[in-house]
Amino acid sequence: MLFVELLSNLLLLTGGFFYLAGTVGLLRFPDVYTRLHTLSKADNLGLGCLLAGLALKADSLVLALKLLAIWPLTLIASAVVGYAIAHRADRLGIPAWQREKP
Amino acid sequence: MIEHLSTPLVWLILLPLVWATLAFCLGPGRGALLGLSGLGLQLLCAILLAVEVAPKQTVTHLVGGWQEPLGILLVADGLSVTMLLLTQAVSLPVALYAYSYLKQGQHWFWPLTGFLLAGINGLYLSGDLFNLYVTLELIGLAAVGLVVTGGAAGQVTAAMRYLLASLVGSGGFLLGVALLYGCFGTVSIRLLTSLIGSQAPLAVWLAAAVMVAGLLLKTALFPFHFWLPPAHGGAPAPISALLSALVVKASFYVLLRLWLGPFAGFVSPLAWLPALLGSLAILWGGCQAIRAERLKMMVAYSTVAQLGYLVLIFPLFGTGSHAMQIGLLQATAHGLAKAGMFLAAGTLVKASGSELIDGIATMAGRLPVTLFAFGLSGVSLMGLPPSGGFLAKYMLIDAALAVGHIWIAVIVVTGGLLASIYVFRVLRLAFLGPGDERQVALQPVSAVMEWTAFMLAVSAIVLGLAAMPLFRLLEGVAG
Amino acid sequence: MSSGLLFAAVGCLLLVLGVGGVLLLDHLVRRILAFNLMGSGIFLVLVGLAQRSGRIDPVPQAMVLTGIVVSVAATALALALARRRYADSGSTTLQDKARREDRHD
Amino acid sequence: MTTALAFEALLALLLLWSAWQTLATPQMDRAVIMFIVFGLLLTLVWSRLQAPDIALAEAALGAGLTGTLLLDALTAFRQPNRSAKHGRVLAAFRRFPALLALLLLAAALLTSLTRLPLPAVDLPAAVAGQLGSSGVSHPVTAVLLNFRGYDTLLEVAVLLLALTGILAVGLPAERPLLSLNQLVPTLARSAVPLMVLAAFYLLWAGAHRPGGAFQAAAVLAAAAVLLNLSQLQSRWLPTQHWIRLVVGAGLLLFVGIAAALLAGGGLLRFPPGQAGLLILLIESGLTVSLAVNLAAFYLLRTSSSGQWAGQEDSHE
Repeated sequence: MLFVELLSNLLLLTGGFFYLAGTVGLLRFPDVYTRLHTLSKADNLGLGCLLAGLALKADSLVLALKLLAIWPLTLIASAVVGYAIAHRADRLGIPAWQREKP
Repeated sequence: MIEHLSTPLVWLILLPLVWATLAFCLGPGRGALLGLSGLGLQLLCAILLAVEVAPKQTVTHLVGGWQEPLGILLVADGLSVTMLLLTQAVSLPVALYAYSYLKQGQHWFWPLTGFLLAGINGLYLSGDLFNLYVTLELIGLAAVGLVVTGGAAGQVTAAMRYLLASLVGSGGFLLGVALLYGCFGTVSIRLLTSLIGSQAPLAVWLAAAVMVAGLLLKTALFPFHFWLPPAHGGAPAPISALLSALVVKASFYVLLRLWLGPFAGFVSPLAWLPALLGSLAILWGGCQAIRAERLKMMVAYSTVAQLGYLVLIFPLFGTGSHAMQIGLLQATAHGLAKAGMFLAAGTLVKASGSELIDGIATMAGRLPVTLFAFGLSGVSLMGLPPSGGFLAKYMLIDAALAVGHIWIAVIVVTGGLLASIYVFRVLRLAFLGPGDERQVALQPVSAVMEWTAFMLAVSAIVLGLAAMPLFRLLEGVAG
Repeated sequence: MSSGLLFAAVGCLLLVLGVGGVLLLDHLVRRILAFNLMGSGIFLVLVGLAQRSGRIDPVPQAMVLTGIVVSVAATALALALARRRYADSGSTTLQDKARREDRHD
Repeated sequence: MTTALAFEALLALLLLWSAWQTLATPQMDRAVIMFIVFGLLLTLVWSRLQAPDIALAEAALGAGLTGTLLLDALTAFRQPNRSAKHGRVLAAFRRFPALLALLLLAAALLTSLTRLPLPAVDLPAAVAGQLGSSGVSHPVTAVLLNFRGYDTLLEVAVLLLALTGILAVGLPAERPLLSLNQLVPTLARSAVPLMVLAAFYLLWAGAHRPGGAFQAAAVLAAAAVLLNLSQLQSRWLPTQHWIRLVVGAGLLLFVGIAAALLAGGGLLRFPPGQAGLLILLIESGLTVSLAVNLAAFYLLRTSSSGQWAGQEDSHE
């Protein structure tokens, strides 16, 4: 049990770290494409770690599976949205971050 | 089982909901016959309810069968029945007029009117503050939808302004509901009335303040009237009639209920405040009506002024005078007269093709019935005998002098003089306007349009002669 | 301080911010946004005050559900009016047109 | 406890910040995005207040659908962000009397919160006491559909009324969507069946746990909007009569059941034995008609170019 508890806490901390890194990147990176990386890579990895950590703490198997089911849905959504934003930015021909939406 | 099914009180809410939904399903411009027959049944229900209420003072209906803090109570007493009768009695002739005025077309008059009436009837019957909020929103959105009927750009702007004012007003009301619920754990008006004493905590004072302010905004009492003239003056005539005669009365009714119900314990020393605003409304609205160039704008400003009389009764509550009777008589007389006047104005505008007051010169000989209706409505608005408006104003002056509020009497007389100036200005033009070179061909108008306006105006006069049944209905109402 | 009371206080501030926005701002979409802020503030006061002792109260929760649906309906109607106004006059505010008329007169 | 309170204080600050940004940020599109952020933060607040039903409704309706409608409206305005004029929120707020009144109101409200009386009526206990005979086991659904079902009936009428009002105002013509890439339709194809499934789950779950007709309808409406955004579903036309029929049918079903129950002694007076079934019937009808109603707020447009449906009117 102790091992599971330890692993869960480690995962939560790791998740928090990746979220922090993603947020710093979002604030500090120069243009839209690089910022998309922070959202679609760092944040998703952070989310995965958080969900895995929480699933280990869950009371029932059903709850753990529900928590883990969030991850693939978010991955699909962020992949599509990241692509859509990048595609649109490319079509607009402006690499600089001017507007979030057309 | 049959007696359960035939509760007129409930059908007054369900009927308009049903015919409005059916008219919506039928599509734009459709549903007139549904609406008219529904309105006829509603009038019947209102009369049945009045017969039921008269001996018993109140009739109640527990929705869902749940007792009060849990469920919603529908209450009909003399006050609500009077307003219900006025609502159905005005909306049926106005709907007949609209049937002739709007014809078939891309408008949504019937469903919007149905929802409006469902909201108004629901409001008069509701004994629950949150339920009142929902009915207020129903009325507000329906009225805004009606204002844009016809689709001119000016109407869209007026409707937008109206919507924002209406939403802020009901927002204030809902905030008050939230504060009251936080303090007492219920939104039932009856329970709150017994729970709130004269020592109200700050939150209750604030609730009263924001609710009264919100309702005054929706009633368009000076200085919250800014949205009313463009909305009421710009909409097609039958819609202006509904809005001026009925819609603003609904929020005034809620104000009256709160003032005499839950807040009665601590607001009465402040009764001069609404009365002061009412006096300013009478003077300001009268002056603006005199200055107006467009006929319907003049009638709309007249509404601003006439709403002032309604709140003049507030200092008279608890002085032993018949303040409630006066207020209700004024509301009823104004409802009938103003509906008649807007319909007559609409006929004049449609016939002459001009929206300006100058456009109706020498119309008297050509549309005598309509001009007569306009004049009779004006008689009631001015307060000349033997109209309902006269009786209300006479009783108001009498009651004000009896308790020493001379200023109220002065305001009422001044308001009557202002009203006579703007009414006679129109009538003088119509009878003695500049010569024959202005004779333009009149658009044909249907007899229905002429006679519905006439009927409403005549009822406003007759009300002055036959006000006793109304007073008897109101005997049981606290006031 | 319970979380109910905390969020009721936040609701009061949101409400005042929203009312100020509806009354004082120009752009119609901004005023519609402000109306939504005002509504959210009132909803927070309703539920927050009722649950200030920490106990769940389903009645204001159900009322807020009703309120949210009503404000979505009002927002949709208001946006339709704002778009119509823009299509008619090219203006995104209520005041612009009057000012323009004044200048022409 | 202190950690929770610290988190809530942070949440409160973020909420106020996003609300301020919504009103103060110069560009309109940014303001709408900030409003959506505000809605998502508010969702968190509702779950902190143990109100998962409201959290679901806020996420789906308050932030989701309202945000979509707002963004859609902004693209219709087709004008550059006139930040110079509309960005000066401070200048607008500098109208002193109004500002002073607002500050006084805020101060009075906050003061009143510190001296509230104890509620005299214990409504939660009353709800808990009658929950057994309401036909459902989730208290919020019991209040919404049974104890205060009359409010909900009128609320459904408000939604239908808003749609009527929009039709009366007139509908803008549909514009072609600007960008199209292949991934969004793929997402929609895989997400929409899941959304429909989730909607029916919410409808079914509403009887005993958070969920219900309104949340389910919001998810279905969102699915329809997503299909439109990925160009798998064209806009709806006002001439498509089925839209009005479906929307009207839900309200008529509700009114019909309410009126039929009059025979049993009162409006909406559910017989305890059949209450659960009748509530499920009403909610099923509402889910479909409310979904169409909400989706129509976004999808209903005329197809002809530049014409407003409400303009050609015959009253004069």
